[in-house]
Amino acid sequence: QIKIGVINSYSGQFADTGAQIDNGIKLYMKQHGDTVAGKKIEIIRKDTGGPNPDVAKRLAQELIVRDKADILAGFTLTPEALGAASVSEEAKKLMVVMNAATSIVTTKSPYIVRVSLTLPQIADTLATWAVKKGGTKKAYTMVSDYGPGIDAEGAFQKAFKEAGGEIVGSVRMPVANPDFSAFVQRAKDLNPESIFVFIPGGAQPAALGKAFAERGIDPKKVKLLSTGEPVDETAIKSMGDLALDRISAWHYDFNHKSKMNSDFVKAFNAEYKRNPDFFAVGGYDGMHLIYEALKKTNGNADGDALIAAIKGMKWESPRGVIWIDPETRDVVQTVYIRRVQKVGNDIVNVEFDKIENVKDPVKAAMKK
Amino acid sequence: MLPPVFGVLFDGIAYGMLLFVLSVGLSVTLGLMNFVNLAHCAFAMLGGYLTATLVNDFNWSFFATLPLAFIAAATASIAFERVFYRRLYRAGDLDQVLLTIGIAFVSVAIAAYLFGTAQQPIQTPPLLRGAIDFLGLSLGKYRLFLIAIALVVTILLVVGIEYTRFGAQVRAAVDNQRMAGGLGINVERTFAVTFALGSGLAGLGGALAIEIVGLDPNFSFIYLVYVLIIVSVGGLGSIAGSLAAAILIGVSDIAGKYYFPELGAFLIYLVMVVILMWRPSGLFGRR
Amino acid sequence: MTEIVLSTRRLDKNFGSLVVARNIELNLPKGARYALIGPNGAGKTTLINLMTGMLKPNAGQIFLGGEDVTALEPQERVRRGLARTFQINTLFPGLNALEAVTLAVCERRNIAGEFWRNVAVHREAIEEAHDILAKLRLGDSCYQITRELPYGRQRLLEIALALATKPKVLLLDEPAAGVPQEESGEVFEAVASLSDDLTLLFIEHDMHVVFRFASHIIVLVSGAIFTEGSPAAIAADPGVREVYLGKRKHG
Amino acid sequence: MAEPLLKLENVTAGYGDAVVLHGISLDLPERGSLAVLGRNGVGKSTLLMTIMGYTQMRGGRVIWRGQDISRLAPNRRAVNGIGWVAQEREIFPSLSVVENLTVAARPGPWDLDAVFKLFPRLSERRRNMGNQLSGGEQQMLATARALMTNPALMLLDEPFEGLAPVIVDELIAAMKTMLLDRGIAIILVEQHTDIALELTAEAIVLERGAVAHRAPSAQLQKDTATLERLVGLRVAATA
Amino acid sequence: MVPTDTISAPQLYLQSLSRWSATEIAFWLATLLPFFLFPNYLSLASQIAITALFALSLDLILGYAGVVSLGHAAFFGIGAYAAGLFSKFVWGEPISGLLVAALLAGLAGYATSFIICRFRHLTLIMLTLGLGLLAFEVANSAHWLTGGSDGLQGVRIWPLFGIFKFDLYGYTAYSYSLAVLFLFFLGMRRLVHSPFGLALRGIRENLVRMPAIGAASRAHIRKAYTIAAAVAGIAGALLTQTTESAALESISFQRSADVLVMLVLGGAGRLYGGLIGAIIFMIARDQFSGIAPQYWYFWIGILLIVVVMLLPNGILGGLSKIFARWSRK
Ligand SMILES: Nc1ncnc2c1ncn2[C@@H]1O[C@H](COP(=O)(O)OP(=O)(O)OP(=O)(O)O)[C@@H](O)[C@H]1O
Ligand SMILES: Nc1ncnc2c1ncn2[C@@H]1O[C@H](COP(=O)(O)OP(=O)(O)OP(=O)(O)O)[C@@H](O)[C@H]1O
Ligand SMILES: [Mg+2]
Ligand SMILES: [Mg+2]
Repeated sequence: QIKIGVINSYSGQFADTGAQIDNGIKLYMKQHGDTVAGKKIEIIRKDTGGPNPDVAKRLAQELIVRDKADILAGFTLTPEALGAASVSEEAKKLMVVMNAATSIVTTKSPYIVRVSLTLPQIADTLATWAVKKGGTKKAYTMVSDYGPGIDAEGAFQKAFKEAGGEIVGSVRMPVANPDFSAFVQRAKDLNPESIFVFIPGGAQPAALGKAFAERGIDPKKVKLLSTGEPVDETAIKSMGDLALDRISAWHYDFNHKSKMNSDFVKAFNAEYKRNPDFFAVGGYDGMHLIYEALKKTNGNADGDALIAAIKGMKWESPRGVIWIDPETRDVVQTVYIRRVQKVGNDIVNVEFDKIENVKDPVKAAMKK
Repeated sequence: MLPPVFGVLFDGIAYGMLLFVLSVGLSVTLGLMNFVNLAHCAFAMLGGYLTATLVNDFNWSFFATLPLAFIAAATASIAFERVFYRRLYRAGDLDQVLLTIGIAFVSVAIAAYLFGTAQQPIQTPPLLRGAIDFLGLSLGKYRLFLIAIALVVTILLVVGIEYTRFGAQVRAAVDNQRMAGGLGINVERTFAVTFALGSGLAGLGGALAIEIVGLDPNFSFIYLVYVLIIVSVGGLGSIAGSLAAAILIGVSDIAGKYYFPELGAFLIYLVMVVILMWRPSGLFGRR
Repeated sequence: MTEIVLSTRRLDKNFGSLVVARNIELNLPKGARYALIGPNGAGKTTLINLMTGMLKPNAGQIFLGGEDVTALEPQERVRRGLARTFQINTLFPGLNALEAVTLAVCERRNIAGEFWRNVAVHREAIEEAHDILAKLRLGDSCYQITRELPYGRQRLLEIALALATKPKVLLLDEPAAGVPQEESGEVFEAVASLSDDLTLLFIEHDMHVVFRFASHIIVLVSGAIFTEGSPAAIAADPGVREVYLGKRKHG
Repeated sequence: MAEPLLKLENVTAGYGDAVVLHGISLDLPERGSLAVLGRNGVGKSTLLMTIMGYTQMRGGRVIWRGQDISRLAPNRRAVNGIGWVAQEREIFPSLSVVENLTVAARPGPWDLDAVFKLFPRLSERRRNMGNQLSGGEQQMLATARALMTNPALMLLDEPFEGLAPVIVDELIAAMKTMLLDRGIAIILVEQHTDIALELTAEAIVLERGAVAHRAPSAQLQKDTATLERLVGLRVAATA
Repeated sequence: MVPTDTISAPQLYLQSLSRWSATEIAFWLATLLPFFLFPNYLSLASQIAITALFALSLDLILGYAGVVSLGHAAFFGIGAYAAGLFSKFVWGEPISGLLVAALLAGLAGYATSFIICRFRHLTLIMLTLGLGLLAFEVANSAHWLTGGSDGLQGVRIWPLFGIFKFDLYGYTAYSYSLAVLFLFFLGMRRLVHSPFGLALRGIRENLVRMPAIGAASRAHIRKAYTIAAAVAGIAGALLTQTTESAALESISFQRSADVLVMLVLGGAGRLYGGLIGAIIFMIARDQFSGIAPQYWYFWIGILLIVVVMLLPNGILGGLSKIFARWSRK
């Protein structure tokens, strides 16, 4: 028997992220059975209630000490992953990060592997694409004033400038911010060619989108660039036509066209009455990684054995082919460039360009 | 063409109105009744989910759901009042805090169970979408709608509570329940009605807020701080005070974010701290 | 002439348009037993509030033992020997009488900031507190929580708290209201007997008490001193009769 | 015999577990007046509060116009015609003087004009908030407020406390008219025995929560020995 | 009842209030049980001890002086970051880290106490809330120092006394936290029964009367607030040291609110209120979220509601009332 301790934010502000990761995990187990290499897989869920590294660390300790967990997984938020990292190192247990997207996470313990994304991976790619192919040389950036936002801002600006673009201004917005009109007005005053946005998912994307529309910023004239969250499914739904023509770079959308994905989406919908998102796919791929690694080690859940097994592992995920960089244990994947469009009666993100085999640019730069 | 400062002013007032509709109910329960109702936003959430469900799943008109949001929250609150709140009117603030936080917790769990943890987007009617152009300013229609509602609610409440015998009875009962009862005031009924009114307004506020701040189970907690700020800055027991506070906070928040974005997150709290230090009982407070 | 311990100079106070103190000049000699009377709302309590610093005057000064205390905080004045009681009970509802008075004694002895030792080690302070309570016949109810004391006992506790500050000047705001007449006499006697040097100014509407204990009476009307004099002179003053005493027989 | 207005049958009551009143019985006819005397803490205020319904009844019954009201909520009792002036006045601080008066007013001969005539001082301070009044003004307001409910029975807990002698005179006169012309019954708790006995027809003296003596007021007034024994008052010496 | 005929009776009476009872001794002995009975729960136990210390510090100002604070986590957070930064930039010795944290949090408490002591009621609550939120925003924007929302990186704590390493099982963490908690509890117990404790209760009962008995209540409040801040700082430092992490959450409104709820749940104004509240709340949360990680707050909510309805004034307040009634019969 193998126990996987899943640490997530199941309650509080980030409850939905935890729920979706969980859905991904459950769906994978439903499809692939709960026995691998002759061992029964048991999931133990723990709730951190939010970005609490101390709680995450305690839960990780308890999972290992009390519940005798063999593998740690989950981690919606970077602080959670960072809190548990030292435990995985000390206990020599595989730790599968299914979301937390700050670059440094995987460097904190040799037993960490990430299957989700790193923010710079997206922001950097988008910036380069915007200058080279997107036809914009002047950008304004708007990000939420917290770790991931600052990360995204840094990555975007750096890559944008390196590609020959110019950053005309930037603003960091409070994390809890119900009204964006002032920030949008500021951006508008500078009349930029494009605006890059990073804000966490939830209620804000729609609010920001509506603020753009109210201020008369037309995505047809001013390119609105962003990562995936600001144009996620609920945001688009609530914005309606106002979302049309917004451009984003992201690694997964439920509209991705592939057989694997359409099966996945169908199964997911049947089970949970909603569409999967990148959290769900993170959970799903994380489980795949664990299953495959266990098959390779023949059910040996020892941390070193598992880590050796996952290095370089490559597989087809609903988002396309992804693989684990053996040096950084970080995910390498395709970044899609999408535009919000009307397809039939639905308003959805449509992929129209892609950049393959994107590694985390931060760790790549560090190596140089 | 009007200079941008008018735009900022308009946005600020409109933002203030959002805060106002969310908090005016608390201004009734906490301000008038002195009941520390931290479950306020739970009643708002109830209104919100009702509206979202009716609009999304039953294709109701958004406008038609608004009175229902009020009624539903008011009705639910009467039940709560009977079972829980009533027994705590005389208890200390701290017991009230504990009870209402408990209720808020439960509401979050129930909402998550019934509606899931995802956001509940709603599409407002076309009438309220987009903006109208006024001397070069683009005024969001929904914001104009909010301003109108806030003004109507304020006038109704000020007239209905602050200048009537009913209002005086509420205040009397809050000041001294024993004496109020001893004079023949039906304290229980007075409180129940006031409470239903406050919660109904919360429900209405919740329904109106979805368009701007969205709706998920955590709604019960996220806006609690803002709501408390408005009520305390306005002054306990004063509806007009809440309105003034909402405008002040809204305008200074928007203006701050526009002119000094670095201070964005600080400003609302700074304004509150400064005002409360200058006028401890709030702008219009009488106690 | 004896030494003046408390005096006011041209004290003015108004609430909006309502004048509650108008050019008040007051001199309390050491050991005096002064009564302050006047119609309801004349400004008697306000005057006490001004003298003790609970209200700030619009103009004028207050001297305590020759020192100008107008700008001092209330507790500073208490520490200089100016104590008061409240017309409407202002007690510590959740403490018992012993604790409350012990607290006042500790404050006076400057040990109330001591957080590293048990109160019980301060035997003298506790006994002093208990003595005061016993003198006011609160000895047996001193372990009862204040909230549950009958009103009359609470009135006595008001006085006990003031006494615990060992005042030189004591301002009593209707101390006997709610206490049976005979007992109120005893209260006054107990207070007066504490020390010959204690200067007393009391507000009272019970003329039995006033005429029995006051050596001098000040009549306040509409915020200004109407007249003052010996009890006999005041009792006979037709003006005072008309505005305050009424037709009944007093004293 | 006519139905008494108020009748207490063997009432035992107190606060929580503490029993303060022990087996009190009394009755008060329509338009009657009763003085309640006794030392501090014997339970005079508790008796009034029990009639209002604010204590825990342990036994006995309170009967109002023939109906058992022992279980009736205080506000129902007030509406039925019992007015209460509490010992600590309990003015509503966040209401103005006028609001204090009108908040629970019920129609009848006592209206704003009437009470302002009785207490002109209140009329001068009509815009003040309840907590911006002098002690005596609050006392007037407490009495006036109870009058505004136009009760059939007034429970008065030391209503003269803190009032200037002239006002006391006027209030006494007003109470006499109240009793004689308006037909309001009163139960008066008072430390000033002479005033209490002058105003009332009957008197009871409480001792440790029980009725120790009962007599017509006029008779008790002369019975200095009993008064001295039970109330502790040397009437002759001080009056 | 205490006899009143001997002179020292009142003194005896006051002394009797501070006597150790058998229940108390049993309580503290029971805190050792986790070592034997639940060795797998030691890290939880250590976080409970830390939270209990935090609640104890809040009790001093809230329960005793009536100063309701919704921003107490500011001091907890200052302590947490102080200890973290100290270990990162100076050295990782834990005891000195605690002292530094106490000093910094105490200083911050002292500075803000000048504002706090001038207000009451809702105004005070909102001011503490505002100051707490401002502290949070400062910590968030001082990204370069605090690590912002990712939390502080690079906290390394040396073994306690150079011997006891902070182990995975939490033996050291719990022993250390429990010892610190007990020490400060003893101090608190002293304080509560001291003249100063009496003065604080006086302030809680009637602030208006205090100046009239010559009390400088503001100075008292400032002092209590400073002490409470320092103790909260120590609690924060303990959390950092036992988990080798410090995060924004330690300064958040949520933490302020949680500790308030725990204290009220246990019974404010009672020495053991914070401790009992922290124990019950945290164990309940752990157990409920073990059962249903997504819905545990449903059960917590029910717990709070039930406690308020059945045991007003917190668990201890309610129990003591029931006990008093029962013993009177
Ligand atoms: N805060 C205030 N604002 C406005 N008016 C006030 C305030 N406090 C007191 N007053 C008014 O000031 C006047 C004087 O009040 P004060 O309490 O000094 O009277 P007093 O002489 O003590 O009367 P009493 O004998 O009834 O106690 C009163 O008419 C009262 O209504
Ligand atoms: N809230 C209370 N809880 C418990 N006991 C109380 C409470 N209020 C009063 N008592 C007790 O009830 C008894 C009677 O008090 P009550 O106030 O009725 O006396 P009283 O005759 O009105 O005295 P006074 O002349 O001082 O007004 C006293 O022993 C008192 O201690
Ligand atoms: Mg007075
Ligand atoms: Mg009484």
